[in-house]
Amino acid sequence: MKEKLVFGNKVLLIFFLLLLFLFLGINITFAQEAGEAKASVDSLAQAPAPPTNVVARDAPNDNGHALVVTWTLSPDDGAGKNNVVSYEILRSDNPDTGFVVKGVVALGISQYEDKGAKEKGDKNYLPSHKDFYYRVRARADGIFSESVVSAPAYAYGQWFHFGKSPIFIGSVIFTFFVVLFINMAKKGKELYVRPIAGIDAVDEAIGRATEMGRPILYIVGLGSAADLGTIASLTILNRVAKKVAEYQTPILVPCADPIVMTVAQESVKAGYYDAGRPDAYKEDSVWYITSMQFAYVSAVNGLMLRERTATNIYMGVFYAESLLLAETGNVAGSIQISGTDQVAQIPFFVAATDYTLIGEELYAASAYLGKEPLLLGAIKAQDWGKILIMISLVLGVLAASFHFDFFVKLFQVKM
Amino acid sequence: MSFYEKMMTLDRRWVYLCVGIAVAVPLFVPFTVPVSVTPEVRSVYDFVESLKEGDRLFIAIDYDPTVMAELQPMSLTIMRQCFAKGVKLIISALHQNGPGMAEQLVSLVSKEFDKKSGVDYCYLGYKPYPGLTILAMGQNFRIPFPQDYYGVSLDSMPMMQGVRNYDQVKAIIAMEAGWVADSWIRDANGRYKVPVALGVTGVMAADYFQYLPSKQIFGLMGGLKGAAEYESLAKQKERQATGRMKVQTIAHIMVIIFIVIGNVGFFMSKRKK
Amino acid sequence: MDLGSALWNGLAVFLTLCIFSILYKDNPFYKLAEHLVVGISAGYFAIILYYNGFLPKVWVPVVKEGKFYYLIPTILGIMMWTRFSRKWSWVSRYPIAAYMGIGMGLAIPLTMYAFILTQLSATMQPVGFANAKLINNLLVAVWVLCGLIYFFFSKEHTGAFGWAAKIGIWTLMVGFGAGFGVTVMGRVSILIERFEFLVNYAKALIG
Amino acid sequence: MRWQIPLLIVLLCGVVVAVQYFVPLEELEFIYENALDWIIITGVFAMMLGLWSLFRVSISKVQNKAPGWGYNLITLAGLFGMLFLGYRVESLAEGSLFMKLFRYVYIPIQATMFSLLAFYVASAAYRAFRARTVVSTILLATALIIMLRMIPLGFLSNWNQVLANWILTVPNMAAKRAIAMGVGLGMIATALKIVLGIERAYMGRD
Repeated sequence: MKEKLVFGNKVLLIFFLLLLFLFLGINITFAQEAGEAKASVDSLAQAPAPPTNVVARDAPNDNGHALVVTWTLSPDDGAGKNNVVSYEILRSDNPDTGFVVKGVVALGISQYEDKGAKEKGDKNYLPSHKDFYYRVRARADGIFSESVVSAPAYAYGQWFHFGKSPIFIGSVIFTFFVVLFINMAKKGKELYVRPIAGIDAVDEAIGRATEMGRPILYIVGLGSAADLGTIASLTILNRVAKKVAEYQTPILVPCADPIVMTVAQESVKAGYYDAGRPDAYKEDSVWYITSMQFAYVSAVNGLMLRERTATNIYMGVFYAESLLLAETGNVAGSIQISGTDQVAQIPFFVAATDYTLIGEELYAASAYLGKEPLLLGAIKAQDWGKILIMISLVLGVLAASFHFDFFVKLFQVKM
Repeated sequence: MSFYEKMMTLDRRWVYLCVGIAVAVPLFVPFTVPVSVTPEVRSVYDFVESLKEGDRLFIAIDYDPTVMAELQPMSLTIMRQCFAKGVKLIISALHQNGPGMAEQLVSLVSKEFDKKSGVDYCYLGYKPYPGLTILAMGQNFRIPFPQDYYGVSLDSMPMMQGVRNYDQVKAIIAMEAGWVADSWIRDANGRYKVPVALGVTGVMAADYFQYLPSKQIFGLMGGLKGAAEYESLAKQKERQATGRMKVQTIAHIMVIIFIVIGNVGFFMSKRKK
Repeated sequence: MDLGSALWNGLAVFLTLCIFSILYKDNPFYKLAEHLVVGISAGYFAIILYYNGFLPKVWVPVVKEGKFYYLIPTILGIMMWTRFSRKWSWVSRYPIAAYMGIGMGLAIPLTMYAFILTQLSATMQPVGFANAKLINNLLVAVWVLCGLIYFFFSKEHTGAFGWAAKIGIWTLMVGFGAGFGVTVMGRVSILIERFEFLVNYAKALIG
Repeated sequence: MRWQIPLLIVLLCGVVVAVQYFVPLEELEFIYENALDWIIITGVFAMMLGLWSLFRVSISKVQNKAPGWGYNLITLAGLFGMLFLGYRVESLAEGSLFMKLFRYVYIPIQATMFSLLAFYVASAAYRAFRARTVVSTILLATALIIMLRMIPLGFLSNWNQVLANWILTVPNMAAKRAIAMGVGLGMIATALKIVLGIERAYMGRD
């Protein structure tokens, strides 16, 4: 019975303390807004009251080389003598001596993360599982007021980064969607997909090249093989190569990265194989020029003008070269189809090419071209992802408007 | 082919030629292009113009040489305007790659007007943690800067006698290339109630307009254009930004003319059918 | 300007003019500059990769520091060379598989963070009709929703849904128009600098 | 051997690297640090394939006396010249012939190619910005409003400035966010398809 009461008192105490902090917090911001936070000239020379309640604990969500120090602001910070300028945080492995300044924060801030290095040789090395003590001092002009020493604390590493949990949950949910819809597609569930003009144009453009007897130019962009835009492009290349092989039209794929070139060769080869014409594949149709952006572009532009390519397809990651390529292709009179996930370059492709796959459409295109049920399943998953995003967005906006901040915070990643 | 159809299908090389001329000719032939001044630039100019001899103004040069083309003309013009009127300047440079460049600028302009360090201006230089420095200067300039850039104690300077903090300056005009601009708005204006005006790069300009209606800043100069506007108001001899802005204006007019030609051709030939 | 730098800068001026000549039409001068820069840049890139990639990541760890676990990626890297042989080229799938796997593993959480959660929480702002800021927040939220609806692939864009998708593509177009308009200035600046380079060289030659 | 093991490698590498992202433990950090090195090392060795490809395409043009084969000789000369000059570590110092070739050949060509965009922006705008449909009219109108900021229009400039800033911070922002989120979903779906071995065209066929 008695114990329960004590427990109840503790809760009450914490509650009141919280209220007090809240009140203090409001008061401080209020004072700032009202413009009362100016230091009077006389108070600057006096020592401010020291900060209190200095607590050190392990920093969460890290590899175990950082501690977090918190304290209660000096009464002269933003109130009282109102002469505190900053706080300095001192650390030592001995409670009595050897304190060294490890960081400075501005007035009004009551927390500091003492982030050490993990390498033993580093002068900022902060070992795991070793006790440290902290002091915090308030500074006013040239005068300091030091707090008492904190209780010891040590740093240790964690197994899970809780600040990243929104990323984790989001990734798990979306992975679930992808697996689920691909399995449904496997079972032969028919899926509707809306038409995309740029994708429908690919067939037509290949046909045109065949009629004209001129080659097709396929540019995978300047990304590396680890860029997802490039991967999307390489899978589209595979489908395009299959059609090209069927029509027996030559395809040219100049590359700006050796690994991309390697993978592009395999993609094209696979396309020819799928079309039943593995012998028609020429290794030199996919080649490397150079990795330097503008040298690569100058060569591709020359190629367009000299080979008079009938169709140019630009898919993948593009930077400033987008318009250089597209305008030159225009001079050469080619039909041009583009697609990129680079927001800054989409305007130029939209302006200068005949069809443009905007952002996510690039990622949908490989599934569209192949019409393979497995890949269409992934498109369905993407749509469900969007539905989830839209629901969260609507709820989040409502929550923010009615000050249910906890809901908004669910989506915020704390690195 | 009708005239209007020709308007639609001009050879692109005519477009190239016109752009080439638009950019090349202003490099050789001197002429002026009018600049229309926006109210947010005019309010900065009017404010500086309203200062009297002996008033103190704080100028922050928080950028590095990479954005000099846009921001240096603003700093230069305002400093000249102030020195000509006998306004005393306190100058900081809170970008880690900027203090050397700012020092060159300060010594150049002060020589032009024969102004003395410590008497007519005080160049504070750089301190790490811009946010903290801005807050601390609100208490006392001497906390982050006991001495100026040249190592002279602030207390020994005639112009700093009785000058503690932002209370003794009329305003802060900050030339910014990044987030330090937020710190001036939030900390210097929000906490210490000193009027702040900003000069920012062209890319940043749109994001800072929101602070004008709420009076958190009393003026804003955005990029080359803002600098050219200010130069046209200040009417000084050297106008770096105006020269470049002139080319930009003509090039933009050229692009717009071509868009108009294409559309006129498009509509008229459609009407004929 | 001494003779050496006059000649080197002269080469730079000549190549600049060669590239500008493409504006008229393809010609031998452009071809010359183009083929030269391809060779020079590929050679440059390979050498830089040797000093910044091979030496610090392969040679020094394996040979100098004896970190033998660096032999695994090294062997994988060497496996890329099986592509020189038709018979053994399938072996190169191993390093490519490792490369792709690592790339994808890095990308999944980072994309979820930077492309989705960051954008999502930035849009979760209070909305209303009381002042301009609240109205703008509302407009951003609505337009983001419409933009997302435009990207729906597995539902026909008809009826109210179709209208939302239409507003979505209009919003995207406003974004593209703005992106185009903003860029013109930067491109013109680069051209100004190029012209100034030519003019300065001419001035320096005349003296 | 030819299929199962590579697919297993993709799955294993993908899952391990992705999971490590959520585990801050120091003992697992080596995974991330090594993963990046692995990617670089693969690229280093692959460079040989790239150079071989460039060499073979160029030399075959020369051998076959294809039209313009003389230019391919220039490419080969540039390539081998740089490889030869860059062989010694001193050649990376400023002032060496290697760096001079980079500075006076590559840099001016790069800058000039980049500056061509000023011309191309104008011709693309002329050709593409026609008020044909609602969509293209919106594109055209927005681009005009933004470009008009640079032109003196008297009092109209003030109004235009306000409008342009609103466009940049409201609809433009919304468009960018919608695109980013769609792209994000597409990226993750693509990455998952690779990791799970559903998309494997990049490995070719036997």
